Amino acid sequence: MINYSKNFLEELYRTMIKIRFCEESFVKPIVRGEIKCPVHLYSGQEAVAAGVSAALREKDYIFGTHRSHGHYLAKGGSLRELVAEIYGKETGCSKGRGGSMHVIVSKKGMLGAAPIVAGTISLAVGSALASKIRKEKKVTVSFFGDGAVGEGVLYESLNFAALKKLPVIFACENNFYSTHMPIRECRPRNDIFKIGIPFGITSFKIDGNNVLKVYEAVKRAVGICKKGGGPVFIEFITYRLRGHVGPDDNIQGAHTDIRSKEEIAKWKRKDPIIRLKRFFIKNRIFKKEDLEKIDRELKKEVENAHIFAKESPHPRKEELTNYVFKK
Amino acid sequence: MINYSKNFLEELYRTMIKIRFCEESFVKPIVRGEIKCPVHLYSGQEAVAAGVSAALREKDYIFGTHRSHGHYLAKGGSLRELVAEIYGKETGCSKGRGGSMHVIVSKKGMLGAAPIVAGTISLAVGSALASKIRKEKKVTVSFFGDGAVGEGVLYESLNFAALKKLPVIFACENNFYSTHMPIRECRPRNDIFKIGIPFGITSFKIDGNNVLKVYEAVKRAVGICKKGGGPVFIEFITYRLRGHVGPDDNIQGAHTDIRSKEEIAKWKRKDPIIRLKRFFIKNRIFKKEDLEKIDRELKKEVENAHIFAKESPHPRKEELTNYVFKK
Amino acid sequence: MSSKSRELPYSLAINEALHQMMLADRNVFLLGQGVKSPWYVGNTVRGLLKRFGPERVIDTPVSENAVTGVGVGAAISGMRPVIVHPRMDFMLYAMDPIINEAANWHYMSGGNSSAPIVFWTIINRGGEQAAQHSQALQAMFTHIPGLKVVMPATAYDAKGLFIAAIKDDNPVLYIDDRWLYNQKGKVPEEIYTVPIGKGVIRKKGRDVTVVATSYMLSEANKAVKELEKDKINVELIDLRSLKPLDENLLFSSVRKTGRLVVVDAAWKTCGIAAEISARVIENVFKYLKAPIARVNLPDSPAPASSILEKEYYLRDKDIISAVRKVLR
Amino acid sequence: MSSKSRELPYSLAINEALHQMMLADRNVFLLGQGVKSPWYVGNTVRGLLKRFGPERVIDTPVSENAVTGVGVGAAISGMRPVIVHPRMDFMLYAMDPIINEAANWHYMSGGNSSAPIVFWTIINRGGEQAAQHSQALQAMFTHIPGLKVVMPATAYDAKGLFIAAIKDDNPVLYIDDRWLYNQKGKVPEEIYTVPIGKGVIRKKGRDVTVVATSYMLSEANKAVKELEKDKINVELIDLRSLKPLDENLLFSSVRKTGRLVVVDAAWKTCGIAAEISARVIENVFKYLKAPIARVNLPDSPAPASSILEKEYYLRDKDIISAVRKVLR
Ligand SMILES: Cc1ncc(C[n+]2csc(CCOP(=O)(O)OP(=O)(O)O)c2C)c(N)n1
Ligand SMILES: Cc1ncc(C[n+]2csc(CCOP(=O)(O)OP(=O)(O)O)c2C)c(N)n1
Ligand SMILES: [Mg+2]
Ligand SMILES: [Mg+2]
Repeated sequence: MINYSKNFLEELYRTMIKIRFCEESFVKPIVRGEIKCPVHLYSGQEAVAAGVSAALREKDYIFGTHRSHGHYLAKGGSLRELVAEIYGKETGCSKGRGGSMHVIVSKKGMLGAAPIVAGTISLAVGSALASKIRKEKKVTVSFFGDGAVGEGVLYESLNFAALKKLPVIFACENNFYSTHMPIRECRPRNDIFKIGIPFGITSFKIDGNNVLKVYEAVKRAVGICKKGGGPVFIEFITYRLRGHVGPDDNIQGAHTDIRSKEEIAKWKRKDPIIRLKRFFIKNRIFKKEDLEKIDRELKKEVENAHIFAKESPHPRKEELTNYVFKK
Repeated sequence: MINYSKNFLEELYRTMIKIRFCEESFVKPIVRGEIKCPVHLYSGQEAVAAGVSAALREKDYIFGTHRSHGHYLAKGGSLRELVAEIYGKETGCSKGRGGSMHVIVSKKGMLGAAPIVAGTISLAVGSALASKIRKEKKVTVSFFGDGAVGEGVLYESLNFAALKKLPVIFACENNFYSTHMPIRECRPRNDIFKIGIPFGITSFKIDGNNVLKVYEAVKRAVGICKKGGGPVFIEFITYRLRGHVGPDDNIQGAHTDIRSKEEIAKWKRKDPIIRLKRFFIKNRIFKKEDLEKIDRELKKEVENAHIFAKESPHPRKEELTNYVFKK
Repeated sequence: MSSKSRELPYSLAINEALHQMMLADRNVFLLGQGVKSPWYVGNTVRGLLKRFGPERVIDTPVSENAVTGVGVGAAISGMRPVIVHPRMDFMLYAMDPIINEAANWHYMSGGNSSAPIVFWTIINRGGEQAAQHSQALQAMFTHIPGLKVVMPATAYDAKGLFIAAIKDDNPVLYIDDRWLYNQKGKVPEEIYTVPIGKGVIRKKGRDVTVVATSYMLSEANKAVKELEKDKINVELIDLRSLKPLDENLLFSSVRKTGRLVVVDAAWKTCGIAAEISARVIENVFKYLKAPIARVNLPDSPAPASSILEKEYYLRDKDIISAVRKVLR
Repeated sequence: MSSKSRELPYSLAINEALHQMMLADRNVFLLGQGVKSPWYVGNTVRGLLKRFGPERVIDTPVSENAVTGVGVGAAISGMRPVIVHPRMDFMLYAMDPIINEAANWHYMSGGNSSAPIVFWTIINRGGEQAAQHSQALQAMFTHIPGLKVVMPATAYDAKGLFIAAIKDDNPVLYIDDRWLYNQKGKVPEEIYTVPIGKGVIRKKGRDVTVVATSYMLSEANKAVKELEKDKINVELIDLRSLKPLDENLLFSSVRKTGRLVVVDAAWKTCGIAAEISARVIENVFKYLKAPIARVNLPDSPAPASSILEKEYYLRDKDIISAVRKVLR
């Protein structure tokens, strides 16, 4: 474990804590009604985004979902532009047209996100096909949730990607819930990764709350893809610490979670950030104070992003239909 | 093997030879242009339809595809009405509105067929759900081809059926071709039945050109379904002796098959009807003359069906829009 | 009868239709995302799971295509399923079973079979949800033969049309709107139907005909009141059904007023308003005193930013200015 | 230049567009069912596989949804894919990537990304293929913002619009018709474009404007000739693009003739003809001397029986009687 560079480990930590602070920073503005847009917080799943992106190069591609702030940030998206987008501002990464569910930063390889469940999976296969045709050796990661495993287009995508041996990693974040539905009410079997097997796809599951395991698994998958052995299917076992949308599962004003307190408490103990901190301290890689300094820095960055976003202009209503067609 | 009643075996033979004669009877009228409608002949796959239906009761349901004359006849559909439908006549099973690809005989449990690939699979799951809700103990068979395994809705259907433990048999007739595409260009792996496994579905493949094996497998599957252990996925290995549509793969007037002569010859040797005849003779169940008598009888029946169809009236053009809505 | 004056919100009118029809007809069942929870579909499904159990109130995985097909297949087998799509946007995964299968089934079988199913779908827009979570696709479905389409605007119609849709022997697309859920109206307690294909005059008038459906009726009502101040006497028609369309009601109103404004909270091009306009032109052209005005969304995806949303969605003022235009 | 007088059938004009664009731009590739074989798409794909190899001419499994999405994703990544659906009916499986994703992509990203893709789809009807193998769904797609729609009627336009569609930075739905494949016309040998959004007057006239596209132009041409015998002088407009629509061409023709017949070989309700009619009413109402007539398919699924097909599909006589009607 200790053969990771300190720099590398610090970067992982920074990415995760940045995502966490960013996500948590939305809670108050949502409750206060300053943010109107539906926001699907990534808190609790940071190790997946951080570990995956650490194993990718900038030129590699990813596609996201409705819950993609973490994917966007980990791939190098600007924090300020993310926050501004969520406030619906012209300075947002999608100029306020897309909101939280359409984050994008193409120049960093984050090619987009969209909330139609499973809607971006085939797009990711398409970008893998593009890089294969161009012989660019880029790898594409398709992020999707356990809920998306219900959609047929995933299987069509698996088949096509396997048939053409495309460099795409199917990254399924199994957080056990699809909105109000626990996975056992969605699927007869839990082991999602096994759906890759009939297509001859290298498929496995790993602990998605352990960032180093995530990193190692994806590094391996990238290697397979680059050698033409793709696609790879990885199921990341993880958990969202917040509700499906917004801070909690606020059903008709009840602000209650459909999940049991015990279950949430259990997963809080597996919080990927706490685990990483513990690992750092235990192995004397970083001191508590080092980490606290990073925390302060990123807290500030997040605060500044909110200030930036709030001060940014709204889109002009005269420009409502500006981007219907590319001119 | 000899513990089947003679009656039962004769019925199997009659069904198969009726389908074969019926299918082959279309060749000339197609070539002559008397039949205009696209016709997907079932010749070569008769053992599947016959064996499946023999294991079902009249009240059980089936849904078909673009290639469903055999399914319809085996389930008890009228030969005359089938032929009339293909001639586009008012006396057809769909009153000339549906043609060859929309055969139906609801009162015999053949609930319909449609050529959108995989389009009827979820419908079949729906009728299984209906019988579960009504506690009727009916079983539904969904027929589809290897080509349909490319469509995502199949996987959604597998998941839903498995989740709700529905009494449905997924009957995949793997004839190795989907129009002009051999299966190896459609799927990275051949063993289609394995796609059922990640959903916890009892899944297996059998020789679809051996009618008794088909019958036994489906009888077992029906038993599983009736005990609430459904669904079941069965892959039937078979082959169509004719082209994809019409007598041969007539591409731009070339009347050539895209498949190699050797391959076709190999499968002609496995013709399910020849095999059944051989089995009868070898085991002294029927004599050659017995079978010839049946053949003559059914040939006559088919001829009469053509006469009936040709003499039947066309739909009246005033009734063009009669069935848009049910009144 | 006291039941005549009872008020219910639109959402509970739907809820009551479901309760009563599931009780009255064992063939009716509910299938789709969110039917076990208020999370998706508000209180329209309240108490259904508890009363009718998970065999008839079936929440589903995210598999719009198959689940819709399951409904169609059950309908073909003699059931009366109600399939819910909590957003219209999600139905784009389910076009095959709706259009290729259900809508054609009766025709393709020469009348030998049919699919009596309700596709219940919800327009759920606004709130900065952006392009994939805001669509109102009624025109795409109204284009399809063999499919009836209804869009109730009031609590009374919400219940009556739902019951009519369930009882209809054909596939019916029932479209409601989250913006209507809290609107209250008189709803009789008993089972009753509002006939599919019949519109209603919400207010008699003589200067101009305004046609609106679903949520736009509320905005049209406001517009009508505002215009009254200027002595403009609007005849307000609520079509209630888009297919079949109550042409006669429409034509006789236009014959009287000679002016027409058609409101539909969806894209303009090839939309519902185009059809109504074209039909009026074909049939009562000579009565028209002015061009027909269409009040629609711009041909643009929905934006996220609420500043842009305000510009994008229609309100009474849009109707008012259209009316003034055709009166000029 | 000799190239100016060379004739090609419509199908080979498409074929030439594909050859030339794949040669000119390494980002162009072809994906979909049947691209390796004449089985599905006639000779439109002749020689492509041999010339460009299976990496750029990719025949696919029957997976319309994912395959279309693959195209969209490749477009987002900078390629210029052409995705073929050998029948429009099959596209109902692929509505999500086309409508939710491709058509919205540029807007949702605030102009930061786009999906320059051609959805090439074929209307393949007649021949007793019945309801699921006959549909002409142009109106459903023309309703969608962010998607351009073209329907070439001649070999010249078939090539020129295909090239324009590939070069366009937006998703373009390119709809052709099997009934046109053998029609010959002059096709320049070089690469050229026909501008998307520009219609053309096929014949000048003053008594009545007839608008037709795609295959219906042929029938309209016959009708025009027949009507000439009776001294009826038709102005015949071929729109070529349905979105954007060449309004100005349309309006100025109607201003001149005062009468309009709109022909579209698809269902009437909420169809293309409704939109054209509504737009003309909105804009040049006062020039209209008679109701606008729509010539469409009846609102019915396609039948199998060829006797019924003859009644169902449109021909010159339908246009002729519509013209006579608006001239009465
Ligand atoms: C096609 C479609 N159907 C339904 C929805 C509603 N919906 C939004 S998120 C979601 C569940 C997603 O669950 P999962 O994929 O596990 O992602 P998670 O929210 O757990 O991150 C659903 C069903 C949708 N957005 N798109
Ligand atoms: C959705 C859809 N896509 C494509 C087609 C064209 N098509 C007709 S039959 C067929 C292949 C069917 O192959 P398979 O399922 O193996 O059945 P078989 O013809 O071998 O019996 C295809 C692709 C179609 N009818 N529907
Ligand atoms: Mg989940
Ligand atoms: Mg096959």
